[in-house]
Amino acid sequence: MVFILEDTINGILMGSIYGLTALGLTLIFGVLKVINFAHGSLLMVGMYVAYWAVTLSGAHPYLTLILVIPVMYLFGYYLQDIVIKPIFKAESEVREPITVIIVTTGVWYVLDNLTLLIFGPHYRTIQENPLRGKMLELGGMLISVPKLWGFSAAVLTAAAVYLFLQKTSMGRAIRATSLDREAASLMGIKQFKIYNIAFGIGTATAGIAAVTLVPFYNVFPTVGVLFDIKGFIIVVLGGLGSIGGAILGGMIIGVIESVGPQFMAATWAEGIVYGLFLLFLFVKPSGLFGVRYDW
Amino acid sequence: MAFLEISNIDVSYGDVQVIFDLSLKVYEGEVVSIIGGNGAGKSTLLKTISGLLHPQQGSISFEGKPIHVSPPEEIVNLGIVQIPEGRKLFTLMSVRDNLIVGGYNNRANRHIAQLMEEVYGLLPRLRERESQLAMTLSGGEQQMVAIGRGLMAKPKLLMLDEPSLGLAPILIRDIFETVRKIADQGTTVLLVEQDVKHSLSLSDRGYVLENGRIEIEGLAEALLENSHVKTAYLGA
Amino acid sequence: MTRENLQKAFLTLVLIIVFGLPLILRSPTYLHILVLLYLYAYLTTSWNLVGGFAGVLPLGHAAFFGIGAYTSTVLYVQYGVSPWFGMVLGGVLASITGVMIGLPTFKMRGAYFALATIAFGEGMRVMVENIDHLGPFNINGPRGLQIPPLNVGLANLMFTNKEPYYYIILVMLIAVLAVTYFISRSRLGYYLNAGGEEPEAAMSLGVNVARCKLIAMAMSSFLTALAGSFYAQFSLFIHPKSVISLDLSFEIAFIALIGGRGSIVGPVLGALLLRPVSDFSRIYFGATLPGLHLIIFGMVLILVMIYLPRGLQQPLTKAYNGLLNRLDRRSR
Amino acid sequence: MKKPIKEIGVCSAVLWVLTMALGAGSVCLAQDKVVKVGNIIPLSGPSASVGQQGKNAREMAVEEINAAGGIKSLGGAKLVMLYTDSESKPEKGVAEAERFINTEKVHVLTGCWNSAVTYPTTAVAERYGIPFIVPVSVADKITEQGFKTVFRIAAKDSWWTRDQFAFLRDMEKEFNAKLEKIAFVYENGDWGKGFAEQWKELAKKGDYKVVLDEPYPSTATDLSPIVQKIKRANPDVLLLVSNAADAILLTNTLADYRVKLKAIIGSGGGHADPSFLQAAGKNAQYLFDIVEWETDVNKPGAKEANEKFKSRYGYNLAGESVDAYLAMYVLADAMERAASLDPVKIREALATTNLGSGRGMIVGYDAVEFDKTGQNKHASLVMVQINDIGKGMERITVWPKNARRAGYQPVFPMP
Amino acid sequence: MAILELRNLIKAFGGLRAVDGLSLAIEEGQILGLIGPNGAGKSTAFNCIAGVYPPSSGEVYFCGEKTNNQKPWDLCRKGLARTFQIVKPFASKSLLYNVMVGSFSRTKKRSKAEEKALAVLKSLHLDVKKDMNSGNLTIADRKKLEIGRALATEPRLLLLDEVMAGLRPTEVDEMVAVIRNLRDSGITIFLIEHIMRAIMALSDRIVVIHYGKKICEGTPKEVADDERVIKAYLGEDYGVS
Repeated sequence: MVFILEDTINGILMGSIYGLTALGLTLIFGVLKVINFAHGSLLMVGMYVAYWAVTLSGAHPYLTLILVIPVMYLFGYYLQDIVIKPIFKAESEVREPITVIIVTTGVWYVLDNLTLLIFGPHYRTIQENPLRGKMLELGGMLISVPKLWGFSAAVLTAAAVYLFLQKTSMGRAIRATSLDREAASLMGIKQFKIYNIAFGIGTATAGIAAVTLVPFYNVFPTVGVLFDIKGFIIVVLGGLGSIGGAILGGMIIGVIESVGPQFMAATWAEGIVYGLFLLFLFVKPSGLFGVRYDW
Repeated sequence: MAFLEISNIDVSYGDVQVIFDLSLKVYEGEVVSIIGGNGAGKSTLLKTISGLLHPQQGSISFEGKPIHVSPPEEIVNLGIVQIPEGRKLFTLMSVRDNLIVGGYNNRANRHIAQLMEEVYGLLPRLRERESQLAMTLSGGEQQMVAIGRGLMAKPKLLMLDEPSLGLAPILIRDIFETVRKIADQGTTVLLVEQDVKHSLSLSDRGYVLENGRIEIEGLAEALLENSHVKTAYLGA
Repeated sequence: MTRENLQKAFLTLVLIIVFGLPLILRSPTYLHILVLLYLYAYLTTSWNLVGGFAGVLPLGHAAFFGIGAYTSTVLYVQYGVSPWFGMVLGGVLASITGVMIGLPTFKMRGAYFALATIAFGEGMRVMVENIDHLGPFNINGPRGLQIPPLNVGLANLMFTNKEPYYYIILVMLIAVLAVTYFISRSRLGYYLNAGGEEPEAAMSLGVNVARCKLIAMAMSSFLTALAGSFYAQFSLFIHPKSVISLDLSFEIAFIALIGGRGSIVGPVLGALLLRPVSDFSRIYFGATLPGLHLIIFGMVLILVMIYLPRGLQQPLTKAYNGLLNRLDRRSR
Repeated sequence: MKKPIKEIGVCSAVLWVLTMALGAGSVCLAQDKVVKVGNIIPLSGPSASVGQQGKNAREMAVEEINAAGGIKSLGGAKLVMLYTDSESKPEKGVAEAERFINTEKVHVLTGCWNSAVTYPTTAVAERYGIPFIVPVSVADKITEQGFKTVFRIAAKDSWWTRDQFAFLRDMEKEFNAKLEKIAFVYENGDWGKGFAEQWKELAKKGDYKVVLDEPYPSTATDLSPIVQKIKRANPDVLLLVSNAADAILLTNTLADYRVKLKAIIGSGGGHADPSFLQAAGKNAQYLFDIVEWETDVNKPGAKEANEKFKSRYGYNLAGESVDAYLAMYVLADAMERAASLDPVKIREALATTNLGSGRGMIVGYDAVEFDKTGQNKHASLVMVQINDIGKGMERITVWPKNARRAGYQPVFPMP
Repeated sequence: MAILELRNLIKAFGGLRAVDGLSLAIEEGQILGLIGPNGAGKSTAFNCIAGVYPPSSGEVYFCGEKTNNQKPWDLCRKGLARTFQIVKPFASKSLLYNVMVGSFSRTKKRSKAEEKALAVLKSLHLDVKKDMNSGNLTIADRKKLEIGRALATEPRLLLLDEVMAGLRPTEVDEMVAVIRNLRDSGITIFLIEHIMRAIMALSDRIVVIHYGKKICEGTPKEVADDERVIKAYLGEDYGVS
């Protein structure tokens, strides 16, 4: 039965990385109250940035965080500022403007296909990286080292984001804005700047996820789509807007995906994920951390 | 020179014009009441001063600086702070965090600890509730938090939008007493109210706003005796 | 002419044009494009019963489309049952599914509902991809089903020319527009709008909001499934990734939002803009710069939403009214 | 009754404008003597990689053909290529086929790589009687629909699977190894399912014990559960059908989990994608793959063609792109013989193709000749092994034995 | 006979008893006022009566029938209508549309619903604004619209939740007159209000609740003089002027 344990561990590790990819989604939803359908594409952009950073500099993949985090932050910041902000301005009286879904989907199409246009359809991996194929042996079990690092990154990032929101002045301002935009404005908080920052942070976390994926994963223009739907499921499972919920939701999905196929076809395990998701929505629609989408 | 001077503003909300050619002045250290029924444009007026809305016509200046095109955060930085109608607390944040966010602006954010002490001094109840989520408080306590949050912004001019709305008579008295104390400590207060009796009795001057226009203005005592005010607002 | 008459004249003109189009436009290519355009307008109009009137954002309608396509195809290919019958049966099955999925999901708000329906649609696709045989029916899992192009004729909803398909989908579109029009003026329409906007208030006024939404869902999924059967007979090949795809669900919603959600003419306008953009940009750029056409499509989505957040319907209606007024004045 | 009439009026105005635009667009251009070839391939979306390789290969072939004087029997008519993006979606493929045939008036169609797109698209061509050359789309069904206009260059999947097992048997004999337990792992699609069905038959006939029969979603983000399953089933031979992303992921994960197998056999597709070698690197060592063609094939011109291709596009020709390349020469040959742009004549010429030489014939087999169903009778396949013999990882032909690269000794079973 | 009767009604949210053992009755044709400090459970009680929440225990009788678990829409058809403390107009729709949603509860036919809605609007002097978007109305008109929508369902009992909050004194007087008219037309009224002037003037009887419990019931005069009420709610300096 050791294999169940092995699969569970793999599921938790991989799942936490899923959670990390979805962290920005839940954060952005928490503040802007919109689902960012372009989140997978942001992850993809992050993966390309990390890929090129490693390939061109030859540095350790994790070292590229120094570059990826600020680049992705700025990318998200200005994406929101230039593309999404006008929607909020045009629909200032709507709390959850559905039109943003369309706009972010438009961003998704543009980003994915721009990448295709620029970098071509090739699948890329970083051949020479010190993490490639590293496995940890633990009592007859094999545990992927890059996934283990991914797990640490997920937990640390979630904790960092949580602490940032709880303990810093900017974090409080973000929470305040998420709870009441108008009242926050009256406190001297610039609503749209907060949106930009939240979007930037969300995008930066996607960048962190990208860096943890790059050592063992392929990079190609449509890679984001693979994580997109998964991200939606994770954030609802964890409770939209809940930071810890995203990581936990990711782990649940990861464990199902990892342990499920040991008892059935992997394609059915995929079905189980959807089934469980729908079941969860019926039973506890507010997600695991059911404080109506807030921190 | 007037502290806050509003000259001939027109304000629209969507397609509907709400305020017509309105002018008013507030002098430093005063308590001024604006009274009028709902739909008269009181909240719209406060939102316009706060920069949430902008006038189509006319100007607003504060300490001599024009502010009618400034965004809300700049106006807060200048020292005009509004406590919005219906309190609008950050419900899922603690009382303490609500207060800290109140001191977010440039003028206040270096003095948070000191300001917090002052607020707790004025509203000792809040210290007891410090770590509770704002949503778990009673209506009166929530209004206290809203006032405390406004004071955290280190206001030169504090604007209150119907602080008594929806409160039991017994709590209304407490609220107005607090406002009185704030004014006594030297903060200029602009009060928008429907509870005419209470608000005018603690004010220096008052304006009566009807259908987006100032209909009557004058000293508070005079207004309390005004026959129109009496029939329309005091139910005499 | 009075305004009323002018409008009637306009309507007649439109009808003459759309019915006469195949006589002028002999090219099957353009008829094909138009058939798909009408199909999408039809689908979006059906979607609009839930997504527009009931005020939620369903993103899983491809599931119903797939149910329709699979039901009629399986019955026709394996049992020789006329697709017309399969179409109706598929509609009924889709209705039942729609109600079953609606029961729990309609309690959800906003984003949750949208995400739940995405999961429902994707879950349906995964299921079909995993099932080769469903009892006596051969669904053929991920490999799809092909309809042999034999026994052409109206009874089998299968033709060699595009024209019959054109007229059938046109009539279906007009019918579904009429249905929406009458619903929007009926008690159900009022109840749906009310329930979508302020459910609590609607309930207190005697509106069983959940039931109204379920009725709308049943109708919407029924109508969507009919289009699925039509599409299967039109393309003669169905495949889970094409008839139950997220892309399809999304495109329906895009068309609605771009056109103007909740209005009767919105879906038609949305289809009139988005379908040609998608088709012609692919034709002109798809081969030379791969992906450029999807960039263009994405840009159109972004720009329309930024400049016309209420969709095309609003300014166009205004312009049309202006035109009518001017004609009206001149004729007096 | 006021508002909806108004709204319908609005849409009428738009429709009117659109109609005008369409009408204007449908006016045909006067034609010179050219052979118009419509190519429907995935250029964006998940299969963009193979689609773009196919496009490049076609481009190169057509340039060569045109440079050599075009179709001489038609007075030097040039081949004119039209491409369109199917996005791997059947409905787009069908719409484009309609357009190519009716509006662009193409004489021949080719495509579509994804079987799901090829089925309905060939049906359109059949309806209009336009010849359709399928370079690659391996599902048996494509040439078994009774269509008269469909011609497939590549082998069909029953041949692929047949050869995979024949290879296995031969290797067992050659290396005197007995492999018994076999595992099937394949993408859950038309292609994978088709292979798996035939594998099952062949395994039964060949007396292999199937220890795992596992479809997986091609969009999976983590394949370690599948790898675990393989590891526990402990097969000797692993047969795979994978697209590029999952082929890379699977190969790397197999290495990560130190799964020891005696043979891994791919089925082209993802394993043959030029990205695969680059991305899987050392982990792909000793892996076998079945393909239509390999760079080291012993055919005149093959090496030159590959060099040229590589210098232009930066990667090697792969089996599937060679099929596309050859398809253009098959077409040119047929056009030469048809000496007409009439689709009926072209079809007839294609049906009587017997192309055994020429610049395009760089494939491993001797001739292209179509049977009644339109299937290339001679299409055959080779097995390659991925190994490093001093110049980095490369694909080395090992089977059939007469095609084996000189001096190469296959590694079997895998160490 | 009492048209509405609550017997020992309890509604708990988690551990908190918002309504704690409330009993009361309204006779047909009466106006009953319900007052109490914020958070005393007034709106919760309304929601239990109107079928929004099922009571945790106790009984609700409407027209002699136990209606504990009935849904708002069923109760509406039986003749119970209500307004909301925070007005909820269908903001993107016209006034006529808003009221027609109500009148559709008595007829399926559009023409009849429209006729009825127009009559109701007219009775509230809103008919001139019938095509206006209800989102653009003033508060006073929105409150009237809420009453209008409720009236269009032809209720026997009308629950009014703070319909006068936010109105000017003159508007309050108008509203008082409107409510009197309603009563005179035979509708029983149960009302929550903070504006003492109005509730004193209107109510036949008043019930005061505090922390979900009834602390006093009686005529306006009796209530205003009650020790407990003054302490909990009115404050020492309150005088019935």
